[in-house]
Amino acid sequence: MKIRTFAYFVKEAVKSMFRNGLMTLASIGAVAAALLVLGCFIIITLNINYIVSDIESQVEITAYLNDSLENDQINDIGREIIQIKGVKEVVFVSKAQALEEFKERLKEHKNILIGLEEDNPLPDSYRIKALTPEDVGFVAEKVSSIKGVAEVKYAKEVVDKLFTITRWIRIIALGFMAIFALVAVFIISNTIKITVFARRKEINIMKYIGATDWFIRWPFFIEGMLMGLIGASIAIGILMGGYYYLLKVLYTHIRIIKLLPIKYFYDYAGYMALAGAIIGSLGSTISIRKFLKV
Amino acid sequence: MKIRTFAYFVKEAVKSMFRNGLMTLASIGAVAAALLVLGCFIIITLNINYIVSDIESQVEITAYLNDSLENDQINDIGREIIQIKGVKEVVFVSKAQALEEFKERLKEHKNILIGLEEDNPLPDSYRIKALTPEDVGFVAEKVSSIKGVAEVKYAKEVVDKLFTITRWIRIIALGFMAIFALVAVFIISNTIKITVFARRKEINIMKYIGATDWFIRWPFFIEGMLMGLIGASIAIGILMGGYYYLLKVLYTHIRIIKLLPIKYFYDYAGYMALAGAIIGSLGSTISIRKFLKV
Amino acid sequence: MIRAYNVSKVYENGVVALKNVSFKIDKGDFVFVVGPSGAGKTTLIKLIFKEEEPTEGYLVVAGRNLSRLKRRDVPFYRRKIGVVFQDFRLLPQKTVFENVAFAMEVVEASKKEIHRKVPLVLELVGLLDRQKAFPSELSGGEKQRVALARAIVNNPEIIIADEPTGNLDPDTAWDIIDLLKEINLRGTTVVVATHASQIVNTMKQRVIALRKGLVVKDQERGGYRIEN
Amino acid sequence: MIRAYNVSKVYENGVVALKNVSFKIDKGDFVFVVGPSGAGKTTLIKLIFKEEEPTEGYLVVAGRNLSRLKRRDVPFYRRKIGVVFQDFRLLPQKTVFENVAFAMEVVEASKKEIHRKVPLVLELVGLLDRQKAFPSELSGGEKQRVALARAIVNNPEIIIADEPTGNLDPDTAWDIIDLLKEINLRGTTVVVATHASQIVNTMKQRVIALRKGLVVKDQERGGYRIEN
Ligand SMILES: Nc1ncnc2c1ncn2[C@@H]1O[C@H](COP(=O)(O)OP(=O)(O)OP(=O)(O)O)[C@@H](O)[C@H]1O
Ligand SMILES: Nc1ncnc2c1ncn2[C@@H]1O[C@H](COP(=O)(O)OP(=O)(O)OP(=O)(O)O)[C@@H](O)[C@H]1O
Ligand SMILES: [Mg+2]
Ligand SMILES: [Mg+2]
Repeated sequence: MKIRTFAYFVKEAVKSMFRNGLMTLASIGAVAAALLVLGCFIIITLNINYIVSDIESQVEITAYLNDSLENDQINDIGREIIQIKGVKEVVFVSKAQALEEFKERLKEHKNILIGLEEDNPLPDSYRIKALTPEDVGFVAEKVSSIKGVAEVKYAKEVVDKLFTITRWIRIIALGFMAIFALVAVFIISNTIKITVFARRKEINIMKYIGATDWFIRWPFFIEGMLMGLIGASIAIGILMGGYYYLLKVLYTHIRIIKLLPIKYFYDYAGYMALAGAIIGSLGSTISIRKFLKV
Repeated sequence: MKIRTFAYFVKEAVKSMFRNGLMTLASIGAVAAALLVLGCFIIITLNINYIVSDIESQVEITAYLNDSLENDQINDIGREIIQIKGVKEVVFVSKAQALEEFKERLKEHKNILIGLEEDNPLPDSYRIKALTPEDVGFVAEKVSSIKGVAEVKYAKEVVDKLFTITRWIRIIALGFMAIFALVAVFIISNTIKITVFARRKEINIMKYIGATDWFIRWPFFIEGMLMGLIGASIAIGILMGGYYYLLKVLYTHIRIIKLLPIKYFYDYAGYMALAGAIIGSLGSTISIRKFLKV
Repeated sequence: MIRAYNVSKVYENGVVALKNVSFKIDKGDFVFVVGPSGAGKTTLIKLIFKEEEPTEGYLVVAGRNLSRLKRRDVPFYRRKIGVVFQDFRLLPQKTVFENVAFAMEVVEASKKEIHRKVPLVLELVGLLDRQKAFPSELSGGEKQRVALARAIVNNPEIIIADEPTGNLDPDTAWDIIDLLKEINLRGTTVVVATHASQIVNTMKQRVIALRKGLVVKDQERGGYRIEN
Repeated sequence: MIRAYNVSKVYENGVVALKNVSFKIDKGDFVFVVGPSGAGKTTLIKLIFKEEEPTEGYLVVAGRNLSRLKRRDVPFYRRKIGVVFQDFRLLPQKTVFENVAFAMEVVEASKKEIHRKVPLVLELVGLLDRQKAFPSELSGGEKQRVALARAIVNNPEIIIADEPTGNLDPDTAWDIIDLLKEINLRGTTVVVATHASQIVNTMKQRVIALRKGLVVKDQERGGYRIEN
């Protein structure tokens, strides 16, 4: 295609957007609305994922060590543990620390433990965090086979539960996201279809004047792409603004709910603009197809 | 309006729906898609609310009783507690039970407690559940003022945190729901607007032939209502079917995540159908307004 | 029946379609409005029909000053006038029968009345056998005749026809003109904008000639040409 | 140039628009197609133009058998033919200038060429001063002339005009017919479907008369009436 011709198509597309004022606004609005919904859900899903991962990473394995190990041996065990696949974090807890913590947990009944300091029955231990609940079982097994480790404990039941719950939350969230993505594509293409339908006579006339399919298609393609881009930009603007505001409000009011930082979504914004452009341009091109058959 | 005329309007509306095939499908599709999204989010929001309430109801207050109370006195205290506003549940925990539980908690270190059975230092207590975290503070205060109660304990920090988190989850969920409701109305009215726009000449012609505004409006009103109803029904069908399936899958695979039973949504389905009909009919009626001005 | 008082019409884009036009058409008149393409004939009809508003001056039709007509009275006013539009203006989603019937439904005629009257007028314009067709399935001349059928079906006080024979062969055209004349003889005021010089010359009716928005001739028993 | 071999056309709704029509139009011919409303003139033009397909028979135009023409070759075929449609078919979102220019853009004429040629043809049809108007702002006759301007702007091999003077006053109509004749004298084949009996009778060109889908007359130097 000559550059001149391409410039002509772009000009035609822009002109058509202005002359079909309401239709253009309607299409842009549909793209913006659909992507807004989709974007909301992407933000929600990713945050759920994030929070769920955070919860998952709390799962702890305790490796009790044999009594009477040298410091060197203890350090070696620690180094060995950290090299296991799926281990996120390893913290050493000495006998003394363990007793302290135990006292803490007992709170007002801690006088029960008075006198144990001298003959501390609690062993040294390593507290290990796994990357995901799925890793816990494997890590526990590996750790238990290390020489010097007396016993490995973890809340198997809790881990299993957590694993199931978080997996299902993810599945459900992804399921909804897939539905919303489909619905978004449907809404956009639905709107484009009717705006093109309303202009079907125009397309027919162009064909009758001897325009080739591509000659008619290009301006529609570009128009659809531009409308998709503009609509997506509006959606992105609202989403980013809204999310920024939400983060700010949450930050000033509570700092407990930690959401994903906004910069995490920059990439997604790019994909969304791309999606808008693709759905818009393909939507137009596909919609005009049947009116070209004259 | 005469019944005959009304019947005529209905007939015109139905005829128009069939003759404007694609436009009708597009409008119905837009209503269905928009309400599907909204419905998804209503389901999600209500379930979040439900789960959050469930979590909230786990918050526990422990009221330690004075030593050496008669059984009667203990029962009286229990009765007094249950009458406090905001109390959901009261459970008595005897000294012996408390020690047993303590042993449980200590697990492998429970040998520390051997010998305490004879001289159990733990007091009798009541465990109280409040309806909401907001009630906890008030209930704790009330309980502590009861004669025979030695001390009242609850995880103030945890309760406060939970209270803030659940409140914010609710606010965010409702915020998104409001956004989606707006977007749904926008998408539907947007689609109706273009389908009406595509028929603007028709409306003009009717006016030129001497039709009054209402004569033109009624069939559009009915058509919009029917399309809204049909679209809403489709959305309701998909939502109910999907939710039913989700419940079934969750029930067979995990029983931990407890979602709201489906019958809870019957009312909402009704409102949704109503919303579809209202948005459809008002959308049409408002959209034709400017084309009536000839 | 129709009076124009110094009517001017300037469209938003600056085109002066009518300049200071005044005339008087009495009840029962049969008037041809002639003039070259773009002279303002259709504009004049749009003004009478209150589709457009005059920029200056005013019209009084059927005893109503159109400039003072309330918005909600416009439909009832329009029902007194049957119009054949130059661009037909048929409802694309309605069949021939339904298009004509619609004009009667608007005035809330009974179903029985509609089923009696519509075939009658379709017969008059020679389209009874095409009554189930949609406008897109009609030839140009057929569309034009449907528009005429719709205009006359309610026995309006005034019939205005804008180029009603432009797509018709001479024979059919004459049938239509004869039909209009017959309706006129029963007391209906008829205004016909036309380019059919033969018809105008033969009919020897009153002719109002426009040129570039000005009335250049207003003659009883006139011909098409300005000079004759 | 145009040959029809036993062409019949039955629309989906059962209307028989053309019955066993055969004729031959040579390069450089000037032919009037006449016939009453609904005779099948527009249908015939639609067939030549490949807007509709014949139910039976076939046409050969400009050396191509239309029944065998590949879909992707249709636009190129159509560019050889300039058509004035009975219903104008102007692009509503384009101005007069742009509507005519579009026909040139389709054949990828240069911008310079377009800006030279379009005003020229608009001048020819007398619409240079309305070039910025949109179709909705034009009178019936003006639309018709834009359609003509668009049909001739690419110097097609064949010009087909369906009722090109239906909305024109006799003077303008004659200007248009003279224009078509002039183009014809330069070698272009011209086919005009019309009801303008005066023009047909005066021009004394070849006349093909249709009636109810049948060719009832095909006469060199004929008149409008079948009987003469
Ligand atoms: N909506 C409009 N906006 C702007 N200009 C218009 C509009 N309608 C008509 N005109 C212009 O006003 C002038 C008169 O138009 P009108 O339609 O009244 O002519 P006419 O006498 O009916 O012509 P014809 O015989 O071709 O139908 C023309 O020059 C036309 O271009
Ligand atoms: N798309 C269509 N579907 C069904 N019937 C049609 C269609 N187009 C035309 N017809 C019918 O075919 C017949 C011939 O129509 P055509 O348009 O060819 O007539 P015409 O000679 O051009 O008439 P006019 O002079 O009134 O324009 C008519 O009876 C018409 O109703
Ligand atoms: Mg006119
Ligand atoms: Mg025709």
